[in-house]
Amino acid sequence: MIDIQLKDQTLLPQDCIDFVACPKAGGSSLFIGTVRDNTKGKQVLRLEFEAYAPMAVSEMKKIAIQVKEKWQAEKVAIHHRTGTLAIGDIAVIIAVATPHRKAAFEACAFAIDTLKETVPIWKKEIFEDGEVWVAAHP
Amino acid sequence: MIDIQLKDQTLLPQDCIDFVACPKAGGSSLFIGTVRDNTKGKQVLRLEFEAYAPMAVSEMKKIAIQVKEKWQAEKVAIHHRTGTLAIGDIAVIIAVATPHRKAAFEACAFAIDTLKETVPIWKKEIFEDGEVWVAAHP
Amino acid sequence: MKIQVLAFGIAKDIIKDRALEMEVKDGISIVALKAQLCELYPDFEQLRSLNIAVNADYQNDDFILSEKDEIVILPPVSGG
Amino acid sequence: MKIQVLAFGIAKDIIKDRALEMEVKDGISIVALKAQLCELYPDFEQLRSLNIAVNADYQNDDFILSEKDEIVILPPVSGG
Repeated sequence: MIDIQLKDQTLLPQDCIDFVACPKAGGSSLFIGTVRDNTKGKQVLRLEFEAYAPMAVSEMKKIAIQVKEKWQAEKVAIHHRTGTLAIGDIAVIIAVATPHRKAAFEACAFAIDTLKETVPIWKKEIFEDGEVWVAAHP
Repeated sequence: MIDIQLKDQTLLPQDCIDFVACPKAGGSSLFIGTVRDNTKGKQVLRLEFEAYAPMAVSEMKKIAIQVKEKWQAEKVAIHHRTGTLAIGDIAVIIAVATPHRKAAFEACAFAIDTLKETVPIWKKEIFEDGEVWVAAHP
Repeated sequence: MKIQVLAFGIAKDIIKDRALEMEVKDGISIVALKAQLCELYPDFEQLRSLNIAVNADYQNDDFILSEKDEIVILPPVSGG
Repeated sequence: MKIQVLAFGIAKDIIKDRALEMEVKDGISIVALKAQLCELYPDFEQLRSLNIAVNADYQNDDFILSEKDEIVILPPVSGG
């Protein structure tokens, strides 16, 4: 089972934990990505996330399906935030439940790595003195 | 900062998430170990966890300190349950926040692997037809 | 043919709009569309990568576009 | 000397108690204590491993015990 969410409201880790909870799974691994207060030492004021929503949801679904197949994951939840985020806010949560724990870590790491490469979501960092679309330029 | 807990009440992932939340950390990794409904296909009714408490706490502290040093973790929480657990109950939670996500996964995996090797806690699986101290015999 | 191209992230800043109407030759490929975009807006050449999504899916450079496709400029993604 | 040895997990089942009073020779090492325990309770030899903690810490086989130490039999752990 898969739970994909893309929304402009606070993400709740407990929702993902409850979704992946499963008597067949001995372990679940979570990744929680939060807004850091700095980039290369420069103070970040806030972030703005923008998504090409239908494709973002479909790419997140593809990741969840791959995770289920490659690591025999029982359940996978991927929640991603859009809109304006303050320092410390949660931008993304990935939760994976597998029968054995090694697979849970591998699957969760694969999911966040792949999400950052393929899912059409863009973030802009807002500094005191300007703003930058992250990773846009080499 | 380190938060070690050994207790006979329900473990709450949100407590660990709140503890490790940190504006300096861009990512946190959690591991949640739950009671599986079977061992090698045999139905488990419940588990009983027993700890040599002072040493269990000090060994968990050692792991948290290693994690902080090896992976520059900002914060580490390790909570472990004792007493009688039903299927699906949480036995252990490990949460690690690091500036970069790769370190968070590695640190969290190291912590749970080491915990299972060094922390003096023992679990007994209760089946329909008997009980077994897990991993006691070769 | 006339196509509508949607833009997100920095692509929106480059074309200074959320969408762009373009006159392109019939049966244009993605690689040719990208070349035409870079000619109109040289800032696209400065990006780390430039992809075109068709109907909410990645497509290769040799993919042939038609008028009814939903065409989206994808600058380098940075979610998570 | 007389020592008190605490037991957890399967060790508790083997000695059929939470603690055991033992008469051992003065300055006994951990390895010698383990041998004495295995002689008293051969079931200890069947375990995957057998460790002795002293004052809530792991110690090596050659560690010398004294009467005031808190000595604990640690069968193979299985937390998590």
